[in-house]
Amino acid sequence: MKKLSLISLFVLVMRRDLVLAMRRRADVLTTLIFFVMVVSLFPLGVGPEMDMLRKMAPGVLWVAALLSSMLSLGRLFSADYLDGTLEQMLLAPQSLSVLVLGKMVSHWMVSGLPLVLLTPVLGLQFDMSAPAIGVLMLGLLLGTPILSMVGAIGAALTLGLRGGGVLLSLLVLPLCIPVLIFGTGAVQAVSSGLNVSAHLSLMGALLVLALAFTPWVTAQALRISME
Amino acid sequence: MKKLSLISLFVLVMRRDLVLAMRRRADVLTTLIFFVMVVSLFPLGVGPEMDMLRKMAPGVLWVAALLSSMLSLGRLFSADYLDGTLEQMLLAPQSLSVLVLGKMVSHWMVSGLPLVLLTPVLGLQFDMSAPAIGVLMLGLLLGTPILSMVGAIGAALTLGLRGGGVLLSLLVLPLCIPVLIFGTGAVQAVSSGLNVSAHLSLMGALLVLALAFTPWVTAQALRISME
Amino acid sequence: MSLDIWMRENPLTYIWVGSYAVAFLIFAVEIAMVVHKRKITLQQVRLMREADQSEED
Amino acid sequence: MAINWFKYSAPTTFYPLAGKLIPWFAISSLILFAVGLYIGFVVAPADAQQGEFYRIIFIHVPSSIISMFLYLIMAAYAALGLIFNTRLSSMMASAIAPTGALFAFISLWTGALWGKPMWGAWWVWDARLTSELILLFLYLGFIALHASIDDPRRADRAAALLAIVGSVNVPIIYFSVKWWNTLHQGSTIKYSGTSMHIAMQQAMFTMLAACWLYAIAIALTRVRSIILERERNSKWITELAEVKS
Amino acid sequence: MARNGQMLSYIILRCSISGLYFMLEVSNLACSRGDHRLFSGLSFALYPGQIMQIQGANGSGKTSLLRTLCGFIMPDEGKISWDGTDVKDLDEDYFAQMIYLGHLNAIKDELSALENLRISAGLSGVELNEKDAISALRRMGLKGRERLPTKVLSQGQRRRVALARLLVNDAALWVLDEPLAALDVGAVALIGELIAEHLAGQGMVIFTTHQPLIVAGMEMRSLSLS
Amino acid sequence: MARNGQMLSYIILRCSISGLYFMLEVSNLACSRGDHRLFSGLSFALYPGQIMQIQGANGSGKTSLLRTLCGFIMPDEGKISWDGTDVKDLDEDYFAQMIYLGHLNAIKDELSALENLRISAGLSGVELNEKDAISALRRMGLKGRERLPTKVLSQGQRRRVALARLLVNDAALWVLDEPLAALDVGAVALIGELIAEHLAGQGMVIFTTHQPLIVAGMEMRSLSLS
Ligand code: HEM
Ligand SMILES: Nc1ncnc2c1ncn2[C@@H]1O[C@H](COP(=O)(O)OP(=O)(O)OP(=O)(O)O)[C@@H](O)[C@H]1O
Ligand SMILES: Nc1ncnc2c1ncn2[C@@H]1O[C@H](COP(=O)(O)OP(=O)(O)OP(=O)(O)O)[C@@H](O)[C@H]1O
Ligand SMILES: [Mg+2]
Ligand SMILES: [Mg+2]
Repeated sequence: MKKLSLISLFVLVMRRDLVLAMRRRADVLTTLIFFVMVVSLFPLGVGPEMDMLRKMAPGVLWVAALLSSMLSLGRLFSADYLDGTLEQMLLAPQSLSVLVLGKMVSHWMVSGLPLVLLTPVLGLQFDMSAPAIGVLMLGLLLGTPILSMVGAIGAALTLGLRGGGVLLSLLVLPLCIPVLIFGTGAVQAVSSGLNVSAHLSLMGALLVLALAFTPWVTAQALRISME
Repeated sequence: MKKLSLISLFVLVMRRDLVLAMRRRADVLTTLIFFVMVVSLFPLGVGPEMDMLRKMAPGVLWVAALLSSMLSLGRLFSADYLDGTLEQMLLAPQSLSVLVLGKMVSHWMVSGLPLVLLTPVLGLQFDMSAPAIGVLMLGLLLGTPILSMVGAIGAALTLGLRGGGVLLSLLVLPLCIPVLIFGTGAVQAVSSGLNVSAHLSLMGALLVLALAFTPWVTAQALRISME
Repeated sequence: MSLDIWMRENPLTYIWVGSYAVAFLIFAVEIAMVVHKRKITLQQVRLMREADQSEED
Repeated sequence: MAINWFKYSAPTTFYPLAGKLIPWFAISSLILFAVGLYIGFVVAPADAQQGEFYRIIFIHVPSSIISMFLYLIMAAYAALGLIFNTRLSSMMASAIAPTGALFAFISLWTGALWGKPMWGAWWVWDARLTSELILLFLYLGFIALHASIDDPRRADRAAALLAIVGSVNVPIIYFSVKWWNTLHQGSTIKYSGTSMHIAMQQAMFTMLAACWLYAIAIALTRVRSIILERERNSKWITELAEVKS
Repeated sequence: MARNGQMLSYIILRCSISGLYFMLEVSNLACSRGDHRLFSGLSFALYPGQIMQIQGANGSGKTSLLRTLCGFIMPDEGKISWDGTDVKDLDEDYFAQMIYLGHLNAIKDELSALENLRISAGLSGVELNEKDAISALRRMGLKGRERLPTKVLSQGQRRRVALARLLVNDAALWVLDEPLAALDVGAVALIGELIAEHLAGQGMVIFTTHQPLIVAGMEMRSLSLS
Repeated sequence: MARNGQMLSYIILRCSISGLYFMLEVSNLACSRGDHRLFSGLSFALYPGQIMQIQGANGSGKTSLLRTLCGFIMPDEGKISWDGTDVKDLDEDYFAQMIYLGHLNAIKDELSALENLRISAGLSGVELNEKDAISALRRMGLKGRERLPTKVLSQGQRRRVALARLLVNDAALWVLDEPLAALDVGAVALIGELIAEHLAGQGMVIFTTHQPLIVAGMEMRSLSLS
């Protein structure tokens, strides 16, 4: 019997999660639609004044992205936990961090990336300018992976607890606030003609940090949750 | 052995759900904190201009209330479904609608009522005027039960489906939009010195409608979902 | 801005490319999807039938 | 002259009937599209205020109207399926949903393109537009719920319940957003006396008819696939000419 | 059907014992899951005092049959009747006469065994006082654990809590899907006793199991699904 | 411990048979859940070719013991060692040598039996090709159902998919918690065979069950928790 290398373990886990996501295509779509819907609720609640909506837009889009990735995070480990797969993953004779990284990446590809791609349309609904939309997308492209990765820690810690979804948001949202602030800050900067590279490079740094540490932390959190 | 009357069945179910909620007090608190947090994210994302915040306030509060009751709805039937209690409820020799109504009421008491009580504090954060806060609370008092009841239909329909939480929002949010519009409309009316009774009485009518039909519809949805 | 100017100078092109072409493209995609689905379903049904027949033999 | 309607509500008879009807709908739809576009773009004059841009109306209005009616038709079929347990009605409902969603999408898209030159914005949050968007969400909810349930019978019944509740909501949405400041224009077509140029009117009705015929043809084709898929185990399917070959 | 004569006397008897006891009749039942026909043309009748085991290999449709009897699954064909009336028309009156115990225990982790039992009795329409509930739990071998949250109980103890419902309910028909799963030897014997008592009181039992179950002094009918 | 002499020859033997086989040693183990001491002072050793059944009534701590052996539960006292080294220090090297099968099947409803098996083999570090996977599933009596989503399988069939993992793994130590639950008679016999083969190849098995399990030609040790 052939032994698996770390890379092929990573690929295996990522592919498995993507295949599962494709089997439940509805899930992927609904996350997206949830995002669109939350964004559309605001004008309904706030009123149709374009000027105000334009100012709100980056904040609303970022908050919606935060919420929808929070919601889909609930599913990151819980299905595996309930059917016992997670037990088996903890008993795997390979690095749990690599395995966790595989799950994070596939989560982002399924729930973060589509949001980024959808942003231009929603930006237009809020009458945002083209450069603002561009910066917003770039920010989301750097920021949504961070949300997936930091969120994974929360998902691991709240595993098997009822009310996981809400508890998760409670734990993770505060950690994600810097991302929110840099992300919206960049858009506001570009709207007022300032340089955006400072904001974006800070987000890039956060992303690298998250890549380096979150898989390991999540793996530890999983071990704690399983006891 | 004494047979139970319909009223005492209603009370039994409601009490059971309240006891369970108290045993998992964290859940109740987290819903509340989620609400507070979503509301507080906006000033972070949008910027600190008081004028704009004041205008946004009712919309933001209502959207946050909508989202947090959406989130807690996922748990309305799912725990009972997973451990088989729901099966037993469907086999109960009494009216399923009454039983469902009991669950709805306790859900509202646990997740809707606290939001209403918390509103004044958050309203002050957004610099809302006292009468506006009063109308907002009244609107939420009439509106949150509708959210719980309409949401219960969605919760019943998405029972046991993966991605339940997000799918649920997709189904229920469009149905709740009228409530959102009337609720924020009332606050805007009072802010511009108009009469609010039209909005509020419309919401009252919706509430009566919901009380009359949703328990039955939810019961049917549960029967469909259990097949 | 440039889009605005271009739009006002070429209204018919704007309408055609933006609305009608998109609408008919959507129709075309829908037709393709429906036809494809029919093909796939027929294929599946045939496979099932063959499987049944070979079982009876 | 007693027609046995139940005969046509059985998939067995409906399947070949639909097969015969589809080409007719498709061809007449094609012809009407050609005629409608000809009248709309060649015969009808430019509008006094809107210039050429108004010509979007010939696709925008038909798709808006059809998207709304299709929802009601879909809900009615779904309700029939739920109450009388007729398989075909449920299949019709799920065949109509994607078409309805696409028409709603086209309505939004063409409306947005019309809005840019007219209002200077792709999108405004006014009553009409918002309710059309919500209609799209209702369609998507129906489709998503149906897709997430594997057992087709349960999927039919659950989605039917949702469609019914949703249809109660349609008028509520429509009226609840009514008093918002409305940019979108009101009804142009009136039963008595119309402000429209006669050629414009002709073009619009022709396009409306063409879209209807298209929608019917597509829905029938889709329902035939659904019938094949769901009834693949029954004998009459395996004896169909197209299956045998 | 030489039994029918005997049956009539049963039917008259039972009225005087504990409420009304009826018979379950299944005729020409067919059920399929997915594309797969599980069984068809299934007919049997169950009279008061009778017990029937549904047998069959894994996946032969035992669970599906029991769930069909409870009305969770709609049969493709055939009829299930209770005392001559189709159960679809009886609905809640039928549910009052039967109790179903499936793979899932229907107990709440946060509640104690005692609370669980009292609430589930309440759901089936019976008001149960604390004393009776405790004695039922003791009978099931849960002495000293009545007030612990069921979350901390072992697999078998949780099953016992679920089975205690049989003791506090006067339903005539017991529908049990693998009642012995996770139970140790002592508990299996206890279930045998309970069933024997229930049958002696003119109850009816229909069940599945992959383990041997001995019910003293009763003739066990069995139905094989293949 | 008159066996130790014999053991040594085993240890030398096994190197030539299929990889490295070690021994499991538990000394003075104590474990409590909540306030309740389940067991204490528990010591035993398991050598290649040996099988041990953990016995005990419901709630006596069988599951807890097995989960302690897997490292899910930290023992209050005592040590678990694998070939003389504490498993806490071995960590992943220990996991490579053992396989655990709990109450939960660890299979995904949406994936087919085949996909499930290949992925779970992958997780335990083994690359499994399709042919081998199919033949393992056939051996488990799932012929014709290899490509169905496991969601549509019955309770027992799902258990069989989980058990198929035993066939595609060369772990020395099998830790099985009620492997027979939900299995029909044929499947129980099959598990007996599999265990016998594994033991013959110098494997080790530690398991719990409330049903009788016959393993041909092997001496069954048993450990009672009370
Ligand atoms: C995204 C933007 C838009 C959406 C979602 C939208 C939606 C709709 C809907 C739902 C209808 C059907 C209403 C009914 O039959 O009662 C409609 C009709 C119509 N729309 Fe729009 N619309 C949009 C933009 C526009 C724009 C920009 C114009 C022109 C300035 C326009 C002009 C019309 C006209 C003339 C009708 C026909 C009204 C009638 O005859 O009843 N629409 N639209
Ligand atoms: N988290 C916990 N807190 C407190 N007590 C617990 C906890 N988990 C288990 N217990 C108790 O530990 C005991 C042993 O449980 P365990 O699941 O190991 O039993 P078991 O021997 O496997 O029983 P069964 O045959 O019923 O599966 C039980 O009495 C249970 O009540
Ligand atoms: N929703 C479904 N779709 C398709 N097939 C299904 C579905 N549910 C069950 N089946 C199939 O129906 C058959 C019967 O399942 P059932 O659970 O009734 O078996 P069982 O006799 O209870 O088996 P076990 O002894 O393993 O519990 C199985 O082969 C299973 O694969
Ligand atoms: Mg079964
Ligand atoms: Mg156990």
